This record gives sequence, structure tokens and C-alpha cells, in this order.
Amino acid sequence: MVEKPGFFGRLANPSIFLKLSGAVLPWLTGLTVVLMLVGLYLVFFVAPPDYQQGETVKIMYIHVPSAWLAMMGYAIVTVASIGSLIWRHPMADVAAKSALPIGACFTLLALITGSLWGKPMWGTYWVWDARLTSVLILFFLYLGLMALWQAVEEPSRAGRAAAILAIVGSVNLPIIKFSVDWWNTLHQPASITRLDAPAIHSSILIPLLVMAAAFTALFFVLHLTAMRAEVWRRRVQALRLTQVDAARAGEGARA
Amino acid sequence: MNAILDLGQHAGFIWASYGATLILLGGLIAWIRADARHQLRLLDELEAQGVQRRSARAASPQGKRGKGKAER
Amino acid sequence: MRLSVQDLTCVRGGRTVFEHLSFDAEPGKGVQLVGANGVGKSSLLRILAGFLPPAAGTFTLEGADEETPIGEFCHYVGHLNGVKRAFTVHENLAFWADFLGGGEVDEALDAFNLLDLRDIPAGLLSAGQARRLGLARLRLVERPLWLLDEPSVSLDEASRNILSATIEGHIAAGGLVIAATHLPLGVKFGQTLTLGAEGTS
Amino acid sequence: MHAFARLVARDVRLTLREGGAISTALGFYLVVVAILPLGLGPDLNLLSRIAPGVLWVSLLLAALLSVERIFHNDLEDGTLEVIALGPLPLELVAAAKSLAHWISIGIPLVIAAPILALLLNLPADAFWVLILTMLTGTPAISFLGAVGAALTLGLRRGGLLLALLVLPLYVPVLVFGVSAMNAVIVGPASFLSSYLILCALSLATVVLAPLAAAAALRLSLG
Repeated sequence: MVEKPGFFGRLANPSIFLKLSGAVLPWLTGLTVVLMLVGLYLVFFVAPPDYQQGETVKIMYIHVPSAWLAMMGYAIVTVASIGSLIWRHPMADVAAKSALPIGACFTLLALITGSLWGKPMWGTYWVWDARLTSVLILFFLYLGLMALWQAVEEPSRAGRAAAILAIVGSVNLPIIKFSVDWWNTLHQPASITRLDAPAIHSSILIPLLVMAAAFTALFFVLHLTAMRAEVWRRRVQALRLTQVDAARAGEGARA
Repeated sequence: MNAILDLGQHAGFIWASYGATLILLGGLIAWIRADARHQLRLLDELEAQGVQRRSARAASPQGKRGKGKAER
Repeated sequence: MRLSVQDLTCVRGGRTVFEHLSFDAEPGKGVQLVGANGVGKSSLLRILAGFLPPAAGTFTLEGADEETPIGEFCHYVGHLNGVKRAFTVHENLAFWADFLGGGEVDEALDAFNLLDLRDIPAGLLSAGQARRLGLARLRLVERPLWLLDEPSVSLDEASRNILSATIEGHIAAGGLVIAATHLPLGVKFGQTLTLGAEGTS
Repeated sequence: MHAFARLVARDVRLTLREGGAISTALGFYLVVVAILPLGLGPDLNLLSRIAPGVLWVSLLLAALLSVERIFHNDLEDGTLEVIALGPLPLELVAAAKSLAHWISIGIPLVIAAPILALLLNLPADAFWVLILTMLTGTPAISFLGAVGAALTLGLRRGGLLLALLVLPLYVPVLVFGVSAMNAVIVGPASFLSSYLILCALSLATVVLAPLAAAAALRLSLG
């Protein structure tokens, strides 16, 4: 009995994925541009300055969304890794591998904007705030995964090795977050306030949500594009292999 | 329009972080799009040379170039 | 105990090494694997040992209970000898006897005339002697299926005779042997399986 | 269980006989602890304040150096293939080899720690907690390191990659190990809370890490 493949089942076939993503991408890109423009307009023209930090609160509108996407990116990689390890879903490897550089970029962005926000707030570029530190370690996990993908030549083995590491990483991430919080409270000099979003008043919340939506839409546009590129890269690889085989067969016939 | 001009005495940091966002995300967007185009071009070249994927060849033994252009 | 392989397909590094391979290995009739380099002789042996998951197809060892993995019913001798250089010849084999679950160490050493090298660190052995030490594992715990990948490499004439006698003894006792080899082993194999020419012969 | 014990005994005997691994790990540990005061200055009370952190971080790095060896040698000489065909499932093989690494490398490092603590002017009443926390934390280091070793098995520059993969995973053990020591030395927080979490971490790692290591081993055997 071949049960009808569910949504993810049908997605397993790269050609169907390419067709679907091809249809969705233009709309999603349009949505991203609209959201980004609306968000930026709200941030620069509507959102009031914070009573404490003044205008520097504007940095929060990119810092917080990119930190969220750093986490979401790793969640996507973990889910895709489980899909690839347990259900051997062929597109899962593609999804996990292509999400890594994007997630890493957003993590890096969260770190940069976090430190640029820290300078006016506390006078230092890097403050060992619990959340910033966890994002830094998350960045190392991303680097480790990307390095592992590079280090293993054979794509299917690389996929499974990276999937194992991603799952081990995702099990450890909450523990790391917990231990960094613990470490932070132990060494908490009273002066440093937590890097928290100030009181969420709707005039600040709405631009933040719009920016978050814009960033998320951008993430998916990039992720779908990167997945398509990965599917094509694997097809190019397969074609090159057949070329090599054909050439070898040719030589065999002539020899 | 004056809201943009006086971003307070830390305007430098605000522009720096938005600048960093622009550079980083812009670079990421450019790199991913370029990579996608590059892979597609390679795929077209290989297909133009009549190199067939095994599954395509199996699907059409009479040697026609696969089942038309590979799904884009 | 009979090994039956149905429609086995092996893919390594994105390339199909062989596909739709089916054959049966009968007790009392060894199988010799022949074929050019790269047709997948080693890959087939590694699939049967359980190291490499096949892309498609199945293989079953009739008469063996289902739960225990097939690996525990076979001796696998690959290109490497599985010998620790820091341990002496005796210690190496004693560990295997202990770990794999039994067997007379000195008797196995004697069978491959390694007894006089008994207390020499394996690091000092020549290639041929080390190979014999690797093969001596076959004489330890009794396992029905022998998977041998170029077993006679770097063996001299005398050692090759010992090897072929051992293999024939195992076949005569109703064991299964699948040996991939280029050099003649001096063993009358009941079946020859040529890979690369559409899988079965 | 017999095969498990035999495998652990073989590995420990092998490491002792080869000796190289232990001396490099101990030597590295000594050099790192000795060189840090040269960088940070001879001020004794500064050193005694950072002693727990320095001792722990150097221990992590020293253990990391020797962790790659857990599977590499056995893969190279074909022993791993024969062990994989043994009666022991790969999960227990990974656990046995990690345990052997802890016994043969982890414990010597823990024994060396108090001696090196003298270099850093660690307060006298903190020596017992140094040994206790390190004895509790080093199993997690060996078992997590084994996962990294299994993942980078057979890769060319596996050693470097191993450090990048495994060090972030060592953060919890480091944090709770050092905070348990600081609880005794400096003391606002209670020793027991940090130490019990460290025990929990080690126990969880000892149980879960072999699963990941075995899955990674299956990849490199294939």
C-alpha cells in the first residue's frame, strides 16, 4: 500500500519543490520589500524616542529581530536535521545546509548591533550580558556546522554528520543558555542593566513587530533561494559524475 | 523630515548599526542570488551538452535529451 | 545456514557502484568475487558485514535468528589487519578471543605458524606476518559467514597454502565464504560472481 | 558486560603502554597553566582569584588534545571494524572507549590539577573542591569529546575541527565546575547547588553522548 505522500512527502521530490518555490518566491519577495519599507518608515518617522535611551532605541528594531531569526534559523536546521536523519527526507539535507549561512549571518548581525547598542548604553562595545553571550555561543555552533559540512567530501555523509551535530547542539543549547544565565547572575555587577527591550508601549511594539515580520520574510526568501541553488548544485554534481562515467566508459571501449 | 536629522548625540551608532545591517544582509542577498544564478547557468551548460541525468536517461531510452528541460 | 541476496544496489559518493545484484551463497560452496577495480567488490563485502547500508535491496542469512545483526555471524577480513602495534602477537589475539567470545589463541597462532612470534610486539612484524595475525582471527570463535577482501595479499607461498587450507576446511564444514581476490587462492570455489557485467553470472 | 569490560581494559592498557597520549596531555596542561601567569603577571592574589577558571580551561584544552585519539587509531589499523562486528552494540563500544579515555587521560589530569594549583596560589581550603569538581566534570569532557572525535573521524584536518565543534558544548561543564569552586572560595552562592547541577550534567552526558557518537561512527564505517 503506497500511502499518498503528505505535503512533506510530495516536497521530497526536488522538481516539485522547485516548481512550488518558483511560484511562491516572487510573491514572498514582494511582501518582504513592502514589509521592510513600512517597517523602516515606522521606525524612523513614527516611533517615539525612548525616555531613557533616546533615539538609540532605534538599534533595537534590528537587534531584536535578528536575534530571533538567529534562534529560528537554528530551530529550522534542527528540524531539518531530524527530518534527514530519521525520515531520510532528501530535501531535509538541502534545507539544513542552505539555512546555515543565513542563520549565521543573522546571528552575526545580532552580535554587531548588540555591541553597537552597548557602546552608547554602557560605554563598552562588548558586555558579557547573558543573552549576548548565548548568541555568541550559538554563532560558534553555526560555524562548527558549516565547517563540518565543508570538511566531509561525500555529500550524504556530510549531511548525516552535520545532522547529528545539529541535534546534539540543539539539545545542549538550552543547557548552555541556562549555564550562561547562571554564570551571569553570579558575576552580575549591579551597574550593568540587562540588555532588555525597554517598556513595550504599542508605539514601540508595532514597528518592532513589522520589522520582525520583514526580517522573517527576508529569511525565507533567502532560504528558498539558497535551497533552489543547492538543488541545482547537486544536479550539476550528478551530471558531472555521469560525464566522468561516460568518459571512462568511452576510454574503456577504446582501450 | 527633521526626525531623521537629529538622532541625538548617539546618531553615529544608529547609522553604524543600520549600515552594518545593510552591508551584511545586502552582501548575503547578493551572494545567495549570485550562487543560484551560477548553479543554474552551470546546469544549463551541462544540459546543452546533452549530458543526461541517469533518471532522465532511464525515462527516455531512445536517447532524447531527457524529459525536456530540467524543472526550473 | 544460507545467504540470499536480492536486488542489492550500492551507491557511494553519489555514484551507483552496482545495482540489482542477486545471488545465493550455499553452505559447502564458496563464492569467489571477481571484477575490475572499482566495480564494488569491497563495497559488497562491507554491505554484507553491515558497515555500509545498501541503497536498495535486501540480504538475509537464512537460519540465523532475526534480532542479532548479521555482523555477529561473520568474520570480516578487510585490507587492514586489525592489529595493535603496541601489543604482542599473543595479546592481540587473546583480546580478540576474549572480545569476540571464545577460541583457542595458541591453537590459532599455531595454525598460521605464528607461535614462535608469540611474544613479539606486533609493530615489529613484517607485512606478511601481520596479515597472518589478522587472518588468525578466523580460527578463533566459530562464525558461519566469512567475508574476505583480498585475503592473500602480501602472503608468501607457504602462508597462502595455510590460508587456502583454512578456507577449504571452513567450506567443507558447511560454512559460507565470500572472497574477493585477484590472486588465485588455490581454493575450489563452487560459484564465481563477476561484478560489473550486469551483476549476476 | 564482559566484552565491555574487556574493551575498556584493552584501551586503558593500550594508552598506558603507549604512554605518549598521557604525557602529552599532562605536559600540555602544565605548560598552559605555567604560561598564563607569564601573561597575566605574578600578582598572587590576582592569580588565586582566577585559579579555578585557569585550571578548568587548561584542563578542557588538555583533554581536547587527546580526545581525537579515541577512535582514530582503531579506525586506522582496522580494529574498529572488527570491534563493530563484536557482540557489543556500537553505543556501548563508544561508551567503553570514552570511559577508557576518562580513566587513562581524565584521571591523570585531575591528579595533576592540585599540583598545578600550587603554581596559581589556589587557597588551601579549595583543593578538595578542585579535585571533587574535576572528578565529576571530566567524564562529561571525555564523553562529549568522543562525539566530536566520531564526527571528525577520517577527516584530514579533523583535530582543528574537533575543537571548534566540542568547545561550545563544554561551556556548561566549565561554568558549573568553576562556580562550584568559587562558591567555596569566594562564597555568596551555595556550593551544593552548582555541584549537583555539574553531577547532573555529567550523568546526562555519559548516558546520551554515546548515542550520538555511535551514530557518527556508523557514518565513518560505511
